[in-house]
Amino acid sequence: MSVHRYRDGVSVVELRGAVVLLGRFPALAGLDLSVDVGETVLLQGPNGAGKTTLLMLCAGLVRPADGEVRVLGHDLTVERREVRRRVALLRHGTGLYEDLTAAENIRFWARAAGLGESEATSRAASAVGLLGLDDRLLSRPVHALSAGQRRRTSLASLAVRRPDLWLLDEPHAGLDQVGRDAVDSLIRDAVSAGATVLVASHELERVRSLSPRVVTVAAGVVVRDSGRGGGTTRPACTPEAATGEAADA
Amino acid sequence: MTGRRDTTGSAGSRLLGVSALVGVAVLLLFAFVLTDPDVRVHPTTGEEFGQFDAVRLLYLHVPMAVLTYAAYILCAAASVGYLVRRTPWWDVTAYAAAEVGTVFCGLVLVTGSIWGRPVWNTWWEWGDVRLMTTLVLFLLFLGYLALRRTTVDPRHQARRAAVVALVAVLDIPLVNRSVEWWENRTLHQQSTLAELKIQDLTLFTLMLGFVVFGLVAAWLLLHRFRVGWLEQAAAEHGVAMAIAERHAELDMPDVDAAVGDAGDGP
Amino acid sequence: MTHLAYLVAGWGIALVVLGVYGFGLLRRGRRLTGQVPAGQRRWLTSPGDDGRGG
Amino acid sequence: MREVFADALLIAAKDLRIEARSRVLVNQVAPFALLVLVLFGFALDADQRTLRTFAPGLFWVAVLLASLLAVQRSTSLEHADGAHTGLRLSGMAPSSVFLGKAAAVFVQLAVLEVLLVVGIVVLYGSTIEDPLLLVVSGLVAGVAVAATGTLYGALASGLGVRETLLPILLLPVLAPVLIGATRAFDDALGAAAVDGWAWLGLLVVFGLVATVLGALAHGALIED
Repeated sequence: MSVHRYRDGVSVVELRGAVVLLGRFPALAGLDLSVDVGETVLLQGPNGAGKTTLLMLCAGLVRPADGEVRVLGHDLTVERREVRRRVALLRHGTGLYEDLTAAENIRFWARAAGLGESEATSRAASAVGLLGLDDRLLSRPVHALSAGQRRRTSLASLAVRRPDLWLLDEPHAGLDQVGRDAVDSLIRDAVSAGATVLVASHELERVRSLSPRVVTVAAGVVVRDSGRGGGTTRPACTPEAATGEAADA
Repeated sequence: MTGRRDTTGSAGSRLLGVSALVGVAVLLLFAFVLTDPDVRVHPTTGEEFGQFDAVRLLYLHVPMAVLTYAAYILCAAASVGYLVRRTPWWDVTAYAAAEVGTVFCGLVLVTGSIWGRPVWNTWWEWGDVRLMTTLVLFLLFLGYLALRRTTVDPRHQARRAAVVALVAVLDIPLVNRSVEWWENRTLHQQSTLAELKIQDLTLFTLMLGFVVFGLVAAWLLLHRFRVGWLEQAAAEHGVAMAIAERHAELDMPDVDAAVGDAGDGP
Repeated sequence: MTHLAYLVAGWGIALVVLGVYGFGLLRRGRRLTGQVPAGQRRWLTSPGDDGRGG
Repeated sequence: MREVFADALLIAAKDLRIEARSRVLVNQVAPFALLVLVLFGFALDADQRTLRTFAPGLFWVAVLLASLLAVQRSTSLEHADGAHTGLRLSGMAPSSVFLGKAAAVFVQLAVLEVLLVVGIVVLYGSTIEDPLLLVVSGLVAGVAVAATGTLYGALASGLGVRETLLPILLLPVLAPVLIGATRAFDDALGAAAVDGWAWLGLLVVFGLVATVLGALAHGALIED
């Protein structure tokens, strides 16, 4: 079942002094972060701290202006296409086509990931089951679905790709209990299959049940890091401005 | 060398600027005083005909037209350079060439129209190949400059602009072909000089026009490049300061509160 | 001189526009130099003009 | 290479299926194009002889204006809910995405052209003298417009001003297509004595250049 093609213990995400500019604004201002295979990392921090940009960077969607950035063993300043194929990114947009049905969307994204007919069908079936989507719901066009149903459809369209790295931006926001449970089971399933998960979320209690490592981001740098396993505090590599804070934790 | 440091001038550019200004003065002298008007005598009727003094627009219009095309070709070449090398130097060069080229192109259209009125008896001639090609080129590069003025990540913009410049210049032969076949007529001299009563001095003045407007274009290009380079440098400087500002945000008291419990809503 | 109005218009517009554009470039440059540290104004770092001060 | 075309087919099928469901072309773009024909009729004083003479040009102006809407719709499909991010993460070659989206726009333009030919025959009284030339030049010009439009749609995408920027970027580039296709139709509709087949060559060259350049440049435009 495991789909990753690198040795255990190798960093999936390895950022040193990463700077990302949105226009002229440094959304990430020299961020350091190292994530190992199979970890579940919760990114927390105030709005505008750079959490979403960090996820975009890890997906290979934005180019670092400075720093060293390696994801899944690839240097993102050079090779991003290979990384992109192996990550799944959930953002505020669902990435679905409104006029197609949920089933058609999931199928399209499976085929777009390069899967053949039969492979696409079987993977779609298992993703649909995992997220609790039934046939009645699958045959409706996306514009006739509720926000929670769309989110689950969107996650299913990502799950068919069996990514090595999940990047989830506020996956629980605006969902009912069914939806939240579906997200949690998806994350557990991904981790048990050997994938790595980065979740940016404000819903700490929800994500804590997955016993993640908690990384706090503020002003484009990491200011606090609970370390692997979620228990111990380890000093984060941050500029002087931040070290005082990290020690307080 | 004045040693002033608050301008985009340098010793070289000042020399260039002064020669361009002197050149314009000399060119005016040649174009208006030393050369004769175009007056030809009909071999049988003895009637006088020709462009008379309107021919003096030749020394202005033709060099600028050639320089327009040169500037746009430079722009396309620099755009290719940018797409290959991806360094700001090429991007700034392409932008500078496009802007200077468009100023020249606009003037070519205006002076051409002014020249056409007395000589062709019309302000505008649909179907004239060079006129229509130049007009389409002008419109294409207005689009290019509009794209340049949209606010977007500078790297995206450089790439988009490079593609637009490339398409624009590749489009030119097609526009030219299509207009040529469209209305098989042109009012432009087949060879500009063949029809005129050519004197050595006319030819010399035209060549002088090429040199002088070439100097003017070079000076404009140099300064436009430096302005573009400064814009980039200023932006980079601004980014360094913005990063410092972001780090300073961490010292502010409200960040600590927000970090402490991040449950401050979506 | 025949066609004087056309000549004045043609040459006048061309020279005025080029002059205004060139002057505008100088002003834009002047405004921008203030925002850039001297070391990055590369055309000023020629020998004997080391870019200090400003 | 086969993969590129398979992926392009996937994208085109997806876009056309969306069109089949949403009917934006049928309900909005086609009526707009016909409306343009009617407005020309009003503006040119409803003299059918004049209209017949100018029918080829009016036809292609209507196609170009409608193509702006079709291209904008094609790009907004991807940008409405972040699907373009998914395409970038899918691992598909950017040229596949370009070819697929251009193909879908082309099919829609072809349908539109059929409607507009009926429109000029009925409204302007045009007669079809050379059906083969009409079809071939209509299709080739459609390829040229679809490829160029898709390239510029990608170029203007993600900009806040894309609705206003797209026309001023796209229409001047298409000037040779307008001239060439109009002349070919002049011949095919017997509106003017020109050699329409000669013009087809120009359209073919334009279509080829636009398609190849678009497929090559699309990657540079949609990458980060």
